[in-house]
Amino acid sequence: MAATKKDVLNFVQIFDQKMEEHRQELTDMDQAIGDGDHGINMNRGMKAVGEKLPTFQDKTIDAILKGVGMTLVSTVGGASGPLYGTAFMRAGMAMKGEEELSAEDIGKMFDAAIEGIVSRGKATTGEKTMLDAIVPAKDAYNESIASGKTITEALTVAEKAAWKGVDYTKTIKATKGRASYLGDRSIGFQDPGATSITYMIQSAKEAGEKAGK
Amino acid sequence: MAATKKDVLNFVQIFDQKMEEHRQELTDMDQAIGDGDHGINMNRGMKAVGEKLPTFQDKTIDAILKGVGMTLVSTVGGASGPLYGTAFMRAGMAMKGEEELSAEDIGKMFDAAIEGIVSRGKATTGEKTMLDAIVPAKDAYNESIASGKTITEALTVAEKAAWKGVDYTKTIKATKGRASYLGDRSIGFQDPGATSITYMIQSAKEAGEKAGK
Amino acid sequence: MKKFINNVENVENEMLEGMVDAYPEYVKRLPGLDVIVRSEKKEGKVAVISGGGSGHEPTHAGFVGKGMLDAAVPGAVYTSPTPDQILEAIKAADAGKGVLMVVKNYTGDVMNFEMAAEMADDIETAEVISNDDVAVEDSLYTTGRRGVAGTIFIHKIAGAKAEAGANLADVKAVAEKVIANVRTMGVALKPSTVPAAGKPGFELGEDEMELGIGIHGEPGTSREKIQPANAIVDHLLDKIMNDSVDYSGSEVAVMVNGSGATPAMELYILNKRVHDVLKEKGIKIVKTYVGNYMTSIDMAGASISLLKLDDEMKELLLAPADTIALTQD
Amino acid sequence: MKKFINNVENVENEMLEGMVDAYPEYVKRLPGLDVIVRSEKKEGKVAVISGGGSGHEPTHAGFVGKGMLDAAVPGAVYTSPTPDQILEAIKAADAGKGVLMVVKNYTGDVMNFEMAAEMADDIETAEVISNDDVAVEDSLYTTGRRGVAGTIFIHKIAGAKAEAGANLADVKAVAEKVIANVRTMGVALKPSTVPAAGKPGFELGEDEMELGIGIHGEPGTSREKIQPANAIVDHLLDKIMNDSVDYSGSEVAVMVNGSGATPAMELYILNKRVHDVLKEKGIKIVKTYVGNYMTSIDMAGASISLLKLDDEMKELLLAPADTIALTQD
Ligand SMILES: Nc1ncnc2c1ncn2[C@@H]1O[C@H](COP(=O)(O)OP(=O)(O)O)[C@@H](O)[C@H]1O
Ligand SMILES: Nc1ncnc2c1ncn2[C@@H]1O[C@H](COP(=O)(O)OP(=O)(O)O)[C@@H](O)[C@H]1O
Ligand SMILES: [Mg+2]
Ligand SMILES: [Mg+2]
Ligand SMILES: [Mg+2]
Ligand SMILES: [Mg+2]
Repeated sequence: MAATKKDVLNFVQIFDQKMEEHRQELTDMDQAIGDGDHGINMNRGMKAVGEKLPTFQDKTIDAILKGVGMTLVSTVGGASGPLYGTAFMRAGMAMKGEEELSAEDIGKMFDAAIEGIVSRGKATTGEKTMLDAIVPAKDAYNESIASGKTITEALTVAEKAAWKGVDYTKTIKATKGRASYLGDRSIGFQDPGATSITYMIQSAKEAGEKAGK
Repeated sequence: MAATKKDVLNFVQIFDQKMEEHRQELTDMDQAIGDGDHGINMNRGMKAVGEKLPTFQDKTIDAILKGVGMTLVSTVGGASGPLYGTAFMRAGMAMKGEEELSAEDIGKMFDAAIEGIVSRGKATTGEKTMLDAIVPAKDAYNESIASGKTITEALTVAEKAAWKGVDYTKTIKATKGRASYLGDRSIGFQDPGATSITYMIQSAKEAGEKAGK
Repeated sequence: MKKFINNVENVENEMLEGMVDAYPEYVKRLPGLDVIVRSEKKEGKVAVISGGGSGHEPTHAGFVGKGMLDAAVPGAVYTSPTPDQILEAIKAADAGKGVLMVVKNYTGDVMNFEMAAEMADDIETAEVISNDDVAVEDSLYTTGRRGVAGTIFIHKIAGAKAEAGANLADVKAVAEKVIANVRTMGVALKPSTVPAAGKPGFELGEDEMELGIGIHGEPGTSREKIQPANAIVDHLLDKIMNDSVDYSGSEVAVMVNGSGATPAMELYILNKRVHDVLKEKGIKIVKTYVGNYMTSIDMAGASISLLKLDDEMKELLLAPADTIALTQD
Repeated sequence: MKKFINNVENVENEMLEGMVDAYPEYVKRLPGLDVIVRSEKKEGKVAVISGGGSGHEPTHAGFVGKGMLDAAVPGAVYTSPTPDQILEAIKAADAGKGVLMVVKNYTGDVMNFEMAAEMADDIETAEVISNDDVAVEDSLYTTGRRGVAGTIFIHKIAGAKAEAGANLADVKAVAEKVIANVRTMGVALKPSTVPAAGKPGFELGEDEMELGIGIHGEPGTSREKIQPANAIVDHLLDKIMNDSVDYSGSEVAVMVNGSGATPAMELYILNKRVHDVLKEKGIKIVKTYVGNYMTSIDMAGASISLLKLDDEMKELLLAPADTIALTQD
């Protein structure tokens, strides 16, 4: 079953709640290897998105995603603002004209979001960034769909892969973003951006569960 | 037996030692109701005096006392610098031409010092200042001498009276100096200047004891 | 005690050296003395000098220069300078038209400057004593109010008057007018540490503030639970405006002064409230200064000063100045 | 957390209001935006703008004015501003001759300014990225060095070049030259507290210091027992001078920058040592700045910057400037 506009709006709202909930956790994580604002930043941004949600109701899916991206760009700041913002905007652009999202469409959104993050941040996996969670999540999602799983089942597998990616960030040295200043001392700590993006995937999964898809 | 130049130099040296010894105590006292520098100030000044002592050896008693006063004026600063400085300078002026100090001369020195403090600081007893120690000390000294005591005996009584004055400062409100900003909250605390001037009298007594006078 | 220092005995000296090293275009030090003078003496004018304990930087040496002070006499930390140093400042600053000494009302400062003036027999001196701190009860039976950050307005205005060629009596008169029209009150969040003492001058709980603090950490009017910035400003302004100067309908200058460890961010937040309140009361702010002007070493705190202006003071306040810490065209 | 604030959500806004209230002669705020521009726009020149997280006051808005910046874009505390705000600054500052963006090398700052430039299609923009912090390893495989207090020299020198009427390429070229010749290193004694976080960014023991600290409290090269001021200066200068700029025999500008809670007294003591060491090495100091120029909220700490000058940079550095935080004739 394809995802509807309502599911997309649900997803966004759940993500907003999660950023509120995990604000302190993400901030503490960023305090260890960054500047201690990631939770504050993401919470500020998704709260702004949440406040705009009512005005999104009448829009198309691609416009909603682009609206989320632009709101994040203009409210988050820091590194995560342009990265999340570009990810959502690119995902929206990739869904231009779609009234529903098939399992494959969601795969294309993953691709577009990742391309956006890479083109903006010029990082690759293994540099201790959000890419280390979202890239394996995308791969796991695509495999699951190819082997006949439902969207929610595939997102469940994707979330698991993302958490594995988060764990992986603990083992490596940061070479991008603020944590890179720490050099080897960044090893042992979990990347906040990888964590928040895993909550984003978790939010998509929960929206899927809610819709029973 | 009259006090000699040697006794005067001894007195000054003992006072120097005492200011070194009680530096922290006087500073802590001043921290409670002032700005926490009285011990530092007096130590700095008497140390400078101590360093000049060798050059004082050939001077007359009045010149020594004036030299101490001028050194204090130019090294102590704050309120105590001009007050102690004026006290010593006036005491010196009062002893002009004297080669030895009789018991009565010492009484005159007390008077001159007190006049100096009063003319400079415009305070009177009961305002929680050094006057509350030195004025009763002078009275006690004069009485003792009048009743036939030796200089050292009279200075011993004077020191006791000075300590009583110090205790009295605990019971009253400061109306002069920095402690006056506290108003009633200065009650309960001992005045640092009254305490240091009592150590000065103690130093004189100890110089007397040493000389056996 | 965590400080960038080498030796507690030598902080005053190294600080002065570091200042003169940094700003030779503004100031120089009299050899062997703790006296800072303009790098180029201006002849033919009344000299304005000031001094007091160190630890209040940029006060006083930071205000030596065109349109403000001619000399500054920094004493030991929180300790009035001695008469011999002040005398040297008087001699060095005098340009034949006399010397105005701007003294803050502390027993020590008053006595030391007075002794210096007595010693400067052949130079004409005059003295004004600033006492802008409304936190202290002003009574005939006390030493009176402390001189605090409002004193900077005297340096600025009397300095401009002297620079313009006025005689000693007129420079003194305008300084007295500033004193009559400026009021200040301060607050501390964290105490300062005198290097030689090695520990904070007082203790404040994690949620406490000291209202009416003095610039040497002298206790204030009350110790209270810390409040939002706006409530603190309201309290300080209340005290200032309910004192003897009637600010209603007047033009004023404002100083929001940091105590040394207060970030500019917080001073600006305080200033916003000051402006909001004064605007609401119909008081016109002609000029505002926000920053560290008269500090208390590393104290976290701030003071608010309000100077009621007339035409003369306004013109002199807005006149050019060129010093390390205050420059305006 | 002891601060003069009302609401952690509103510190940036109230701070900007307080700044504009204080200094309307220098700056104004674009209505509804977090953009500060000169109160009087100068036409017909290249515009120089900068921005970054708040909490570094007086950076950046304190350097908006004649001879320095045309606009500043302050983000949330320690957080890069967003592209839409930067875009508005570009639009407001542009006077038809293009806009130079001075960006400090942080991933967030670089990306947000880049997005803004992409969005400003019909306005010519150029960008320079400052990276003066020698504490960070400069490698192709990392994000490179951080931009820290040395950036102020870019504002001053590129600002003076633009004020003198140079075209965008030449203003950019001189900015690049400053970047190539300025090196900085910092040290912290006490951490800063982001208001919204409510607790210090890191912990330091009572006898510890962090060498090579970043301006957001990013950890430095090492944590060590606190040392005398002179030993600290020697360490910082060593790192700066053993980096890639050859200072020997050259003329330099010095900045001894305070982190927000460091008293002027300590900065001057540090400066004395800087001057003593450089003099000894035969390096000529042309100009020194001592004070709070690029702070880290309420961090106690300092940084030293050394800019090697040539004739062009020297002339531009000494050119007039008139801003809230830096005024010279
Ligand atoms: N170049 C990059 N590419 C991808 N992700 C990045 C990059 N740089 C930083 N990040 C992500 O951004 C996160 C930090 O975001 P945030 O704390 O909000 O921004 P800032 O570092 O500006 O304070 C990091 O944990 C990391 O996952
Ligand atoms: N007007 C005065 N007359 C006499 N003694 C005074 C007067 N004012 C202050 N004192 C004395 O000076 C002492 C404080 O000296 P000190 O701490 O060295 O100076 P300061 O108050 O300038 O820091 C007080 O304890 C008090 O005894
Ligand atoms: Mg961060
Ligand atoms: Mg004292
Ligand atoms: Mg004192
Ligand atoms: Mg950040």
